[in-house]
Amino acid sequence: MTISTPLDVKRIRADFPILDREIHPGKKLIYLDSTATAQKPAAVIEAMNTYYRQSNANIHRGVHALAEEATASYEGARQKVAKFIGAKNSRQVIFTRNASEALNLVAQSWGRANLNPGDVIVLTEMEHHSNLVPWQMLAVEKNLRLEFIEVTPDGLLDMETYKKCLSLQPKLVSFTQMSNVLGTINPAKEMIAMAHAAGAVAVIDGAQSVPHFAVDVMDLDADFLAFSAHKMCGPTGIGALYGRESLLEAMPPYQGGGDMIRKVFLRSFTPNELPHKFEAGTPAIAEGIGFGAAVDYLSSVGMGQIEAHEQALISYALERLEEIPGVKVIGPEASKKGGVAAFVMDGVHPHDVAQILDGEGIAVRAGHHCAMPLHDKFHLPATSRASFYLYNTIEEIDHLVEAIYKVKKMFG
Amino acid sequence: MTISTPLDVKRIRADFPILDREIHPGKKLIYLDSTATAQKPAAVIEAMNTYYRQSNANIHRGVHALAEEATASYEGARQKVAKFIGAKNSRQVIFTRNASEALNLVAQSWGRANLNPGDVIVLTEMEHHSNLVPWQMLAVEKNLRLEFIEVTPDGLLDMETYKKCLSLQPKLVSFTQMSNVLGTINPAKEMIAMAHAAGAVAVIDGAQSVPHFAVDVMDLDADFLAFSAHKMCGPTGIGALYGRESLLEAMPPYQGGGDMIRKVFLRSFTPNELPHKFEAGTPAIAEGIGFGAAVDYLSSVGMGQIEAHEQALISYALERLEEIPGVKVIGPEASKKGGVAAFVMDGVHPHDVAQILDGEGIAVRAGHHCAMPLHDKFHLPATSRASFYLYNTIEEIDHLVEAIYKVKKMFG
Amino acid sequence: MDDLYREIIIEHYKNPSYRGELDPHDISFSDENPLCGDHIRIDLRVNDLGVITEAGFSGHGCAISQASADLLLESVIGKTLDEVKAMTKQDILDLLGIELGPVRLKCALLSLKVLKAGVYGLDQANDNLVEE
Amino acid sequence: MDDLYREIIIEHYKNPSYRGELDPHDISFSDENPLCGDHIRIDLRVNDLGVITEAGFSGHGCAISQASADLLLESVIGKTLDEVKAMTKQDILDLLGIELGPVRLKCALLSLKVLKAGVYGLDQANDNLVEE
Ligand SMILES: Cc1ncc(COP(=O)(O)O)c(C=O)c1O
Ligand SMILES: Cc1ncc(COP(=O)(O)O)c(C=O)c1O
Repeated sequence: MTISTPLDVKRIRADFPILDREIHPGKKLIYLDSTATAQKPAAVIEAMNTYYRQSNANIHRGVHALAEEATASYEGARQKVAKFIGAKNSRQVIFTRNASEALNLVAQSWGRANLNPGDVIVLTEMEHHSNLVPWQMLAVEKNLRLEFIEVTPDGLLDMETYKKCLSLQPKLVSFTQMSNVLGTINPAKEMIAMAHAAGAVAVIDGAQSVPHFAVDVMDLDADFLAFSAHKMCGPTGIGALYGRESLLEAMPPYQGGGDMIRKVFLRSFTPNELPHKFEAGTPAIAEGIGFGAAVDYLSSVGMGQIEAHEQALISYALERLEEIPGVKVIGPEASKKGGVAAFVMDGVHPHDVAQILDGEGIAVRAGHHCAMPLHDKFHLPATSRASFYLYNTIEEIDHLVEAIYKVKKMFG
Repeated sequence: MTISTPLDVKRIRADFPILDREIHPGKKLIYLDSTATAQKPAAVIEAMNTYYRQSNANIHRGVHALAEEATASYEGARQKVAKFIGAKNSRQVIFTRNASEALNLVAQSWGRANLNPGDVIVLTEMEHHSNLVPWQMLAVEKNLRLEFIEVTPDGLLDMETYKKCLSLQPKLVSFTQMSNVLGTINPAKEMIAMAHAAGAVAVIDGAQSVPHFAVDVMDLDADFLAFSAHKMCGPTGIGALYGRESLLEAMPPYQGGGDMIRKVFLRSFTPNELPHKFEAGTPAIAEGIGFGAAVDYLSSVGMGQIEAHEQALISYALERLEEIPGVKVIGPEASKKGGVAAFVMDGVHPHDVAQILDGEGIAVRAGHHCAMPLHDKFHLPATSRASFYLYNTIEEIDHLVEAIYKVKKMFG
Repeated sequence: MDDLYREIIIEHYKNPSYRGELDPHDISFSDENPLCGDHIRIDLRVNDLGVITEAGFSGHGCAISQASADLLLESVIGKTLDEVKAMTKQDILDLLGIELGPVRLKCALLSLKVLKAGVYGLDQANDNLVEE
Repeated sequence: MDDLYREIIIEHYKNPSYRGELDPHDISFSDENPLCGDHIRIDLRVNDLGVITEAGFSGHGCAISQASADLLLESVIGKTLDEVKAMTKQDILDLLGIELGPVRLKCALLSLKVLKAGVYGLDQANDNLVEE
């Protein structure tokens, strides 16, 4: 079967050393778990190696050559990441550990300073735990009210319930631009406009969107955007929070320590300028540099091409999976989602599916994918999830389908 | 000049790729800035490369082979780090971004839950900003009182003022085990016992001690210990907080998100077990693995040998530096300190010293080294700082001294 | 892999002998694996000598967790509570007869964790119960 | 490196022409580089036409920051405030005649930042003032 894709996938696969790996004797890796974390191209790994082998030094505070090189590389990476999401100024990009920390930063710094007892926060039923728990913690601390946009049976956000939530005059709306389980791509631009019209600040969880299609914060008019490098071909240990400059300027610092200060006395301090105000201690320098290399890599392939390739893969995958008796994929039709297929199989637990697929070299994830409330809503304790990225192929989907038939036979 | 050192420094230097670098034509790198960040041996860089090239996957939640390998490597690294500091159980080691975040974690989780208006926190005048600002932020939030152990003119903690502080019945005492400016090694064990006798919890900033000599949390009887991988031959982007198990168990979570939960509902959650309770979102997996490789490396050399080597270097360095007219090193005599020599030079600003030394390929740091209050105490806006680690040599100190004479001549 | 799903596991998963709740019971405890949502409840009847006379499990989960619960209960009938307290990870692995990675190990050990928490009379189960 | 410490810098550092405070003054502003503690205060006297007639700097810091303050003030005498507002990073680099890495650049630009913040009448200086 040939499917039209704009990518030269063979050439792309050559950039990813891990894809050559044999997982079990005779079983080459078929990696269908990019929603959990993406594989890394050699260019990203090498960018970090070069830093460690040639320029390793602490940044900002040093005048020697290594420190200057390291500072330039790290701050250069920030500029690349800012440009990748269409931010006006790299001052608006704060490096965090991951998307989760970026969301916690908004909750703890913006939220603590701006929310008062009784204030309403609007979330959705399809959120990842990382966009639920930080708000739950804040709600307990400040006595806030959490309200939820409901998910329809076909996995879309129910806009009527969004309107109802907005009528409560929430101070903040936070939602994922793309679900990590259903694959649903939410109408973020429209939803942000609605939030603003209701007087709310809009936080976007971009952990799944930024890696998979072009996201432009100016076009979206987002107030905050959180994402992780490791899901977009970058290293672990680093993510980013984009914020509107006026909001960031007004926010109190997040963590205290070196680099986030201008002056320190024994009993008081004055905070540094953006973005350093929010980055305490020695940052993830190598990881920032790797993050920069990752967005360079993705840009060189082209986000539009990546999106089209994943569209081709998910359309084909849904077609093939749905023809298997007893298999059900959750979420909307292919045109409304990204490259994520979470499914259940009659009589076989998702963990067993994943384990047996692993025996065939196929890596899929099984569980609640950090979205327990969503699974509760669908009355499923767990699902198996195959997810795709720029390096996946139609043939890999054929192997997946074959292996699922094998599972059926074992448990038949 | 030959000095007795137990290390085969030539062999060790071969492990560090960066030490071959020429910084300027004909000027090989002389790296005397390990207190800011240490260089990385090839074994550490390779451990991370191997992860990215062969086992990269998200951890804890996956059943496929890569996820299991990654989980085993990351949790294995936690065990190595726990063992390195003498912790009973790896559950007591929480991975953070750096030492700064580890200290913030204590302030925000333990501090917020256990401190009340009017409570006293005892710090010292020689603290790094990372062990000042988190407590200042908490003090403002909770209306706490900060008191300080004073530093004597020769750079030691004044134990009389410590006793005075303890008479205020503080709830918490937090101090650095080794100063990153003076080099002073504080009598941590004795000070912790005194804190406990006064009913206070004792937090140790181990950012400079753990990399340079054997630190055993059981022997110290420390309640918390914070340190950073990047200062001990490990990667950036990861550090650790050790905590007493009973304290950690009783503490509320720190950040919310994936992995730190047992169960999540729309409006509430239950936290996961230690140490995961304190690690929200995808952790710094590669960095954890690199941290494990770093403690393996340091253990293979031997912490006792490293300490003795640095003792030899600092004794020689102080001797040589103090013979230069107009140069003054701050801090105590060699026997009371680690391998750090911060100095001032009559008529030449530390920044200019560092820049001119850089021209000779010599990397030293200039500034306040994130210890502004300490510099204020000594009435110095800044110092130049040369610091040593296992890969430094006596010859490098000779080059440093020669270069300082050159600076004198330029400004003479 | 096919080893992993040895017939014995699939067999105990599909046709368990000890599935069911006991009412009344002397000991009952339930817990779940937060990583995957597997849930197991174990009920025991114990005689005056502290010997387990009847046992039943309920809940849902993967073949490994359910089969290991069934195999575990089969093995504890006739054992004393003290003998149960002494059981370890290795006992479960011996019952299953397979090797497991760290994640699936949690599935396999869930039933032992639940059983021991019940026998010790704990409020909450913890991983220490099943570590060597 | 020796280039970096061209004689002109060491000369202006050791023998500055514009060191001192002006009292009274029309404009005065001070700030410091938080990275290193370098501190510069600049005082200006301005005539009715908005032309700078006198200038002085005080504070402490490295040769680069102090020499660049001296060179900068030398260059602004006789300029209008609007002309000062139009000054950029490049003007300073031209005055110093050297290339600088990002950290030392902050030392070199501190005086321009302080000068522009004063001329604009800001409460606080910021890096945007000296970015192109
Ligand atoms: C004594 C001391 N404490 C804390 C820190 C903070 O370490 P990090 O920047 O890795 O968080 C440092 C390092 O600069 C230090 O020297
Ligand atoms: C939608 C969504 N939000 C947030 C996260 C959290 O990302 P991280 O674990 O990198 O913090 C994820 C990743 O699992 C995700 O899929």
